[in-house]
Formats: sequence, C-alpha cells, structure tokens
Amino acid sequence: MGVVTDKRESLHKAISAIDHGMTVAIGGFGGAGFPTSLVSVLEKRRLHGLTMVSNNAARLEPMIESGMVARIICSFPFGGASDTLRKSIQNAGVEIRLLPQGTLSECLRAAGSGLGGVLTRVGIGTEFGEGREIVEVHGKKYLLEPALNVEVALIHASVADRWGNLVMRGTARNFNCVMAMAAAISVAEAAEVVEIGEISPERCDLPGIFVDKVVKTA
Amino acid sequence: MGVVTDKRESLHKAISAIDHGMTVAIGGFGGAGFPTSLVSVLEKRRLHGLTMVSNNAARLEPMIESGMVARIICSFPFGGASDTLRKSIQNAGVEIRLLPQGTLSECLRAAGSGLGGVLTRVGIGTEFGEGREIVEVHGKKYLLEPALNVEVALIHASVADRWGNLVMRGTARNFNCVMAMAAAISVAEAAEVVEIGEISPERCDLPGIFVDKVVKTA
Amino acid sequence: MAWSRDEIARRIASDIPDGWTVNIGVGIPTLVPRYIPQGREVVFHSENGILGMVPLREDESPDPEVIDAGKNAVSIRFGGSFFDSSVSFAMIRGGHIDLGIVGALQVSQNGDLSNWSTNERMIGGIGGAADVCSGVKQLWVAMMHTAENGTRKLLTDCTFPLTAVSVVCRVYSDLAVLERDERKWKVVTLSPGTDLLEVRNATGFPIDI
Amino acid sequence: MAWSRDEIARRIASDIPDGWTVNIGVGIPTLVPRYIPQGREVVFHSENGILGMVPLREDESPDPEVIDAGKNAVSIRFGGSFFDSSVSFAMIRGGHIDLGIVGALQVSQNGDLSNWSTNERMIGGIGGAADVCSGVKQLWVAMMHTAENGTRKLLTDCTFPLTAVSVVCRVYSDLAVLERDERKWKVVTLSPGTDLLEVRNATGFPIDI
Repeated sequence: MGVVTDKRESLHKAISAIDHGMTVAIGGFGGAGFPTSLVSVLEKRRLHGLTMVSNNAARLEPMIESGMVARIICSFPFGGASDTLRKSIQNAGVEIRLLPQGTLSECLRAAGSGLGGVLTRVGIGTEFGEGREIVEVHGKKYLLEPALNVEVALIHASVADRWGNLVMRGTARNFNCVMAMAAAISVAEAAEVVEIGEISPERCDLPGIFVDKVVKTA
Repeated sequence: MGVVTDKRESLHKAISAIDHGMTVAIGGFGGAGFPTSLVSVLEKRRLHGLTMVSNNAARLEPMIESGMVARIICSFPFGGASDTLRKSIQNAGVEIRLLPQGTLSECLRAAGSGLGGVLTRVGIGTEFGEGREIVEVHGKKYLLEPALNVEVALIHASVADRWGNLVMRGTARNFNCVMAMAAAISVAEAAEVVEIGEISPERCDLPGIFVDKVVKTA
Repeated sequence: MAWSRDEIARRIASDIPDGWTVNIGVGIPTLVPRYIPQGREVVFHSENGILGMVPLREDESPDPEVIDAGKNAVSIRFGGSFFDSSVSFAMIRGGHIDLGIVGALQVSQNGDLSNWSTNERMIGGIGGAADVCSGVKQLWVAMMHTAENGTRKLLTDCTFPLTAVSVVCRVYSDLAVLERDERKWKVVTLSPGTDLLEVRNATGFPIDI
Repeated sequence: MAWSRDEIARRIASDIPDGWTVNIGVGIPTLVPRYIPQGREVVFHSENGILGMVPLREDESPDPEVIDAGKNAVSIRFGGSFFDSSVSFAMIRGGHIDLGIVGALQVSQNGDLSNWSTNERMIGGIGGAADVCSGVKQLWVAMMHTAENGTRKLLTDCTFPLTAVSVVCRVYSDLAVLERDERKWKVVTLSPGTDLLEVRNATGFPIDI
C-alpha cells in the first residue's frame, strides 16, 4: 500500500511492450537525449514491420540492417548517414516519410494534446505541401498536417522518479517531451532514478503523467 | 556597447505602448501570476474600446467601470464577479466572447507559434461549436478555432533579467507564457530583476525571446 | 437517510482506484481529496497548472502563487509538478487524466452534461469544464439528485446549455450512485433508507436495477 | 579577389545588428558566430533547443547533451536557455527570430530557396530548414556564387526541390552581396577585384546596381 504507482521496470520488460508492426518513436537529436540503452535492447529483438518516428536514421542503422524497419517518419534521415546506410535503406525497401522538423514535432505534440492536427504555412509551394488539405483561416492558407500518434515512445532523461517525472539536461529535451506525450506507452530511461520528492515541482521537464515506464540505464 | 539588449523599462513607459482599441491580454489565474502593478497603471489611463483577453473579468472591474473595455475574450468571466460587476458589464454593453479555457490557451499558443488555429473536439455539440468550421481528420470531426493574436500582453513573473528571461513560481505560469508568445509586444513585471546569467538556462520558464519589456514591480 | 455532501465526497473517494490521476471541479468535488483512504495514491490535477495538489495543512501558510482552479490556496505533494496552461490542457484533452469529477446542473439520459449556465444566468463561465468533461477518460458527476425546489436535474434531455455531449459515466447524488451504459442507467447503490421508487420518481429517465 | 568562406562569414557577422536573435544553418553559417564584433550582443538560436549558443571555448570539455543542430558540441552563454523542440519551433514559425542564415544549392529570382536535395540525391533531409526559412523575419543566404564546375546557382527558377518560396532577402557569396526586392536584385557590395560583369555572368537573373 502507498507505493503502488511505481513505473520502474527492467529494460527488457519495458521493451517487451513493442510488437511487430508497431509505430515506435525514438527521442533524441544526435546523441543528445538519445535513449541508447532502450534502443540497444530493442535492436536485439527479432521484430519486423516497425514504423519508426525518429528525426534521424543514422542511429537506427542496426535495426535497418536486420530488417526490422518498414518505414521511417523523420525530417533528417541522412544526417550523418553513411553510404552503406543509404544503400541498406534502399535495398530493404524502407519507406521514408519526410516532414519538416517543426511540423514533425508539432504533430506529435498535437497527438498528445488531443488536437486533430496542425495548421502550418511551412511547406506551402514545396513538395511538403503536396497532397495536403489546405485550410484557410482569416484569408491565409495553411497546410493541414494530421496529428501523429505513436504506440510506444522510447525517450531519455537524466533523472527520473517512480512516478515518471523527468529532468533533462541541455539540449536533451528535443523530441523526448512531445514523443512521450504522443505515445500510448512511453518508456523513459534515466541514469539516475531518485525518490519521489527529490525532483522539484518547479524543475520537472516532463510531468510523470506523460510517462508509463521508467528504466534505469546500466 | 555590449549591454544594448536591455528590455527594462519604467511601468508607465511600458504601459504607454497600449492605445485605444487595442487587444490586450492580461495574464494570471485568480491572483496567481496576475500582473497587478501593470494593470494598476493601465487602469489609470483614459483609453477606450479595448478588447481584453483575460480568463476572468473580476480583476478588470475598474477598467470596465471606467468604460475602457469594449470586449472580453475569456473562459470564466464571472468567477468571483459581484452582481455590481455583472450589471456594469451589461450596462456598458461589454461584449463577452466565451471560449473553453483549453481552447483559449491553445489559440494563444498557436498565434505565438505561427500556426493558423486549433483543431479541437472540445465544444462539439454545444454552443461552443456553433458557427465554427468543422475539419475532418482521419474520419473524426474537429472544430477549427482560429489562432488568437494580441497586440499587447501584460504578464507576471517572480524573477526576470534584462533579456526578458522569466522564472515563475507555483501555479503562476498559467496564461502568462502563451499570452507573451501571442503578443506583438509583451510586457513582463517581476518583483526581482537580476543580472544576466543568474537565471539558469535549465530553469527559465519563458525564454526572453518572447518578452519585449521588463518592468520591476514597486 | 440521504447522503450529505461530505458523504457523497467520501463515497466517490473510496471508489477511486489506487494510482489514478484525477481532475476535480468546484462544489462537492473539492471535498473529495480529504476522503481518499490512507495509503492510497491518488494524484489530483487542477487545470490552472498543478499535478499532485493536496489540501493546505492547518499549520501551513497559504502561498498566493499556489492555488487550485477554484482560487483556493492549496499545497503540492512530493512527486507533484507545476506547468503552464497549454501543458495542463494537453494533459486534459490528450486523455492523460483518468477521471474527472464535476458538479452538474443537469445530466441527460444520453450522458450530456450542463454545469455552467442556466438559461437565465451564466454561473462563472465555461472555464475548463468543457475541456475536462470532453477530455478525461471517465467523468463522474457529484450532485444533489434534485434542485432545492424539487425540480429534476436528471432528465431525458438537458434544457440548459450543454458543457459536453455523452460524457457522464456515473452520478453520485445524495440518493444514489447511478451508472450509465449508452442510454441505459442502473443503480449501483442506494443511500441508506432510500428506495428505488424514490430515486425513480426523482429522475427524469428510466433506471434499471 | 573573391571572398573566402571565412570572409563571407565575417561580412555577414558585421552586418547583423546589435540585439538580434539569429538561427544559423550548417555550412558557412556555422562560421558566423566567431566573427561577431566584440561587444555586439547577437543571440544564436539552434532549433534543437538552445538560445544563446556560443562556440565551445578551447579549454572547455564538450558536453554530449549540449550540441547544435549540426550535432557539434557547443556552449551556452549567460542569458541563454534550453527548451524542447515544440517551443523551439514556436520561436521559429512564430516570427520571434530576427534572422536566419542558411546555405543554398539554388536561389531563384523570386527568392525561392533550394538547399536540401538535388534531384538525384537528398543531402541530409529537410530537417528544420523549411521551418526556419518560412518562419524567420529575414533570411540571408551564405553560398559560393556558382557550383564547383561553374554551374550557376542563382537562377530564374530553381530546378532542385524547394525548401521555401520567396524568402531569400540577401545573398552573401564569394563574389558579392546581393539584395532582393520582389523580383529585383541589386548589388550591395562586390568582393575586391570582382566587377559587376563577372557577377552578372555568374548569375541567372538580372542584377541592378
């Protein structure tokens, strides 16, 4: 009694929430805020048909190589990508769906916030506007980009507590917050898991209500 | 040289940015985060035709009584309002435009974020959905509520620096952040104005980029 | 004997499962937190930007910057957090909150709710009620079964302006606890000494056992 | 003599007014911060969530959690702040950033920009370029005037996929600084020893003086 809300889980148990064909968001921008421990366990599972939402493909290379990935929704797939990776993506027939970075981020936030989509001017007149519904507001045209829900999000934080409250450092917040919001199940790894009360209510970068599982990194 | 980005101003100078007929947002929820000093100076100006965006009308009573207010965009006008205030609003012909609180907040954020509006299910089947455009996304119906830009926002913080970085306390953030984002000119009052560098980059509730003027409260 | 407001609140409190996050509206709902059984971890959310809200202890001095949506001084428990309005309503609309508990002027057979305006008079305004009632996973209503003058408040259709459509799961009144499945309502419990006929007479739509 | 990449960056840096907030893209733009004149307060924004970004000092050890959009280790100055991606792009799209400086593959007479893909090959991807180019108050391009093989990059119309339409205000190249007003372009400065004819020959649209 009294300590029932305990979201702490083992790495493997947390990752077992992911199944074939699911849509999985991976936080991080470059190495900052990238959930290295969670992804390294996910890589070892023999899954297929995953749709990955991740700003970048380079860090998904092992999963692409092993044929787990059917689709990547991202803004910057080839940032830091080797020619080998480009070829793997082509050979494996991985579909790349490109969204402007701010649209990607906002569509995740919209999904987590119960909003239907995003009305943005970014992409108008370019291929990012092609096939999109146009909505006019006060005489100005906007692209309608639907909210982007994901089934599981894997994210990274510096500090967590058993309620899932998270503190992040530096530029590590990036996509981690919006992906956790957008996910049916969000899994956060943290190097440090502290007692309830140690994270100041004024300095909680992501309230635990958006987090379902907390994993301590090795 | 070197200290040019100094947003500090006197109370009166800051408030002089407000002119007849403008749309002015006032932060705060109840007393928490309410910009008392700024409003007390605004109250003394002889302006008319203002559209006030403020969650509540009770704290605008002096401005309503003196005939400054033409319209209030809000969610909870009569929370804590006296019968006198209700009568004043009626007698002065103040138009009340009611939005659900989350829609109000999100429409301000949308305006500040370059988005055209908000697609929400809140209000469907009620009078809050009347006359609204319906946008369907993935087979679900959403109300389109246009972004809500304001000309001036008056907001409150605990601590500010000359760049306009703000720290707020407790439940004082409420509408203050989204209103500053939505405003062409945002004016923040703070009890404490500190040197650049004293506000931790990890604990800045509103980056100074969203703030145009900083006023020290008396 | 009909339940008092505090007894309604206690009954609700005892029905909230461990670990749930709950948004509470004004009126009877504000009484709920004080009746949560010892050791049960229920987290209270208030839309003005607080999660982990707890009543102010008697020896605690109120902080004007820490209030609930009813503008009352409150406190925050270990594990709680403060945030701005856009994040708060992301929690609400995004379905992250397990339960909302609100007062009602009227509830319809369809689960529609009216709780912010009679046709003659707007109470405070809509506030966050439409967001909460549309957004939470479950909505419970705490109310007196009938108006003071005996007028029914549980009706085939609401006659007052609606807050949200088809959202009420349960009604906790002074007479009974009722539960809705589509347009069918059944009694979960009757208050001591109240019989089904009495509840049926006080209710504008059919009630099953 | 044509300007070097560093000279282009220095020229841009000297043109940024005191107090501006600037988003810088990859390529020549990353060189700009080091040439901001002493005592001038220019604030650099990177879309991955940092305002007040400064180059890492030589004696500073890199923090893997503090990087710029090009994934390079950076540092933060007094007055800076960190935030998440949704706030960062609110700054960008919301028009809160005074200036964006980006590289270009092609720029059209109309101010259209292509900088993320040739038709044969996607560079990194679109990243935040479309948001930055559409959202900032002013967009300056830093680029070599022509491709290495001499092909023109300033064209009547872009032939590569577009990043954004009608957004480029100025071009800083190795040959000249050009400024656009609608579909009219004029020379602001020529690099030392470059004459107007040379620039005109290297440019696919007319240039006024």
